[in-house]
Amino acid sequence: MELSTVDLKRCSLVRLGGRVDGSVAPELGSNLRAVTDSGRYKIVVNMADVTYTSSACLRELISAWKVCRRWNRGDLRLAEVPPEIAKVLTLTGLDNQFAIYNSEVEAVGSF
Amino acid sequence: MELSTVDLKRCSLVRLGGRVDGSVAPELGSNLRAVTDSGRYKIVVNMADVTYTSSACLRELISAWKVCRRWNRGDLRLAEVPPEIAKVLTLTGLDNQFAIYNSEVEAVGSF
Amino acid sequence: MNPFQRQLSLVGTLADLPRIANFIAEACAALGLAPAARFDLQLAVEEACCNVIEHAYEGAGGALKVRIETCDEDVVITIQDRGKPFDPTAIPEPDIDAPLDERPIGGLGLYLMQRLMDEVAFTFSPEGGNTLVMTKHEVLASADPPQATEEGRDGSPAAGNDL
Amino acid sequence: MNPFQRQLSLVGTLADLPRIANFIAEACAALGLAPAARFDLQLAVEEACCNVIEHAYEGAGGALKVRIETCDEDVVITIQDRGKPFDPTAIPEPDIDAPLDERPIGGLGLYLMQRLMDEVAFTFSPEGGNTLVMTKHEVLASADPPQATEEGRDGSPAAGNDL
Ligand SMILES: Nc1ncnc2c1ncn2[C@@H]1O[C@H](COP(=O)(O)OP(=O)(O)O)[C@@H](O)[C@H]1O
Ligand SMILES: Nc1ncnc2c1ncn2[C@@H]1O[C@H](COP(=O)(O)OP(=O)(O)O)[C@@H](O)[C@H]1O
Repeated sequence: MELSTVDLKRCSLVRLGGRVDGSVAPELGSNLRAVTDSGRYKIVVNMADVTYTSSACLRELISAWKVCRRWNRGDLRLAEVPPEIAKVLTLTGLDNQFAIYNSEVEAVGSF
Repeated sequence: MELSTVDLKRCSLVRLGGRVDGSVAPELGSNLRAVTDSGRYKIVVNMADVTYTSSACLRELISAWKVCRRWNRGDLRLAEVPPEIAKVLTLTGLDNQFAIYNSEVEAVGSF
Repeated sequence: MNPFQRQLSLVGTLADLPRIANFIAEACAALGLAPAARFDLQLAVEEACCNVIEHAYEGAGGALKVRIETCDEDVVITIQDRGKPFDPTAIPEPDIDAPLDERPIGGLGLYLMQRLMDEVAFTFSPEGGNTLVMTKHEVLASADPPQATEEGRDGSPAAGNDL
Repeated sequence: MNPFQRQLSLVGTLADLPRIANFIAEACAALGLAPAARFDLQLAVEEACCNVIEHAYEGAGGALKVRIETCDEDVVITIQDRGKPFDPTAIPEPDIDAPLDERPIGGLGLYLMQRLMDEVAFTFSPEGGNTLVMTKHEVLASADPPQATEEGRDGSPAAGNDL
């Protein structure tokens, strides 16, 4: 898993890459918590370079999403979701729950 | 010249490409005016695909920048300026005047 | 026709998931499975193994066996462990149409296994331990055996099974 | 050594700027000029022609001649028109260190020409019309003539000039 975080004016941009399976999902979780713990509740997760996800990854995304949405203070939005990752979101009914943008810049520009 | 405009939540993103010389600069000007006339004064101009600019292009950018900045209501910021275009900005002292971002997403995220 | 069979035994922790994924990926490649089938098997196996490690062994490493084999046109995956048994029928199916803020965090793994595979059967016995058998039907019919011989390709569409 | 010389005559409007740019680009390529020198010549010529069309002819098309030639190691560009003359000494140099909100819009073209070229000289005469001569020094010394003959490359470094 590769992960980098950029704090922009209105949101934080988390770029995720590689295999995000159960062995690294906790690390994703702690990185997302680091963002929300710093008081930033508007997050874009760019999935463009993610090659694989399982429910362990979804768990972390859902968990961070809930933290962001609490008291309407923010949101966690996805960008550039590759087809195989989109399939996992569809199978679990998350494709209608997360705001998903075709491009990173549209996702960032949505905040 | 290629030009496309995307209206995001906080700003409009203008992606510019090709030769922006004196023969097409007026078209650039009218496109930028269309954005500001619609009441949007936060503009990112992505120059990544621009292959050539002359002072006619700079004139339009400066003119739109002034409209955006009036009464502190906005700004026109540049993103992904290629080296040859950066040279023209440097020669004319505009490199220190325009806010210039390495990436489109940082420029959009700066508003 | 010799059935294809490969087995991986390990004392599994979460760090072993990529190794298990590789094992499945290589078996799928040897079987010449289509990308969609590979994807489904990969994910179902990870979900199953992740559950064993997280729930049956509660995070501590424990003996885990993964077997992948063919049965006619089907691929059968068997996962065995010696951890804590559980009652799958007691686990409610997630409501995937519910809004996210009304959903629990997690609880998607078993559901995904069921969606990705055609049959998912748990058995628990004090002697044999916990056994999960997951079957995917008819995936070999559309497989493209990469190492098939010229005769194999001409003769039988399932010639890649015994690689 | 034959000097290189090419000339373009047209009734110029703004729409002709790409054509003028091509003319210069091809001449630069034939001379084998380095990319940085090509860039400078391109931009200086566009600025000059744009001014002739916009200011000397006030937007209406008018006769415009562009000549590019070599003189020893220099490239010399001559632009002639029959439009309204003007007094370049009366045009203030832009303050490029001033904040943008204190600067006028425009007024960068002449300045760019001066920065990009080594000599920029205007002459105006009722008979000959308006003539602008812009010179870039020593650009041929580092030129890499693409069509030079084997002997040319070995013999004289300026062998590409007469292509
Ligand atoms: N192999 C297993 N051993 C013990 N308990 C399990 C096993 N698999 C699943 N469970 C139980 O079923 C629940 C649902 O599992 P699952 O759908 O995979 O979601 P998650 O693992 O994210 O909670 C788990 O929380 C756990 O209580
Ligand atoms: N060829 C020309 N003929 C007439 N006037 C010219 C010519 N070139 C420049 N000028 C005058 O000099 C001014 C500055 O020119 P320049 O620096 O190119 O900026 P711009 O063309 O953007 O105004 C012009 O506004 C014009 O008044």
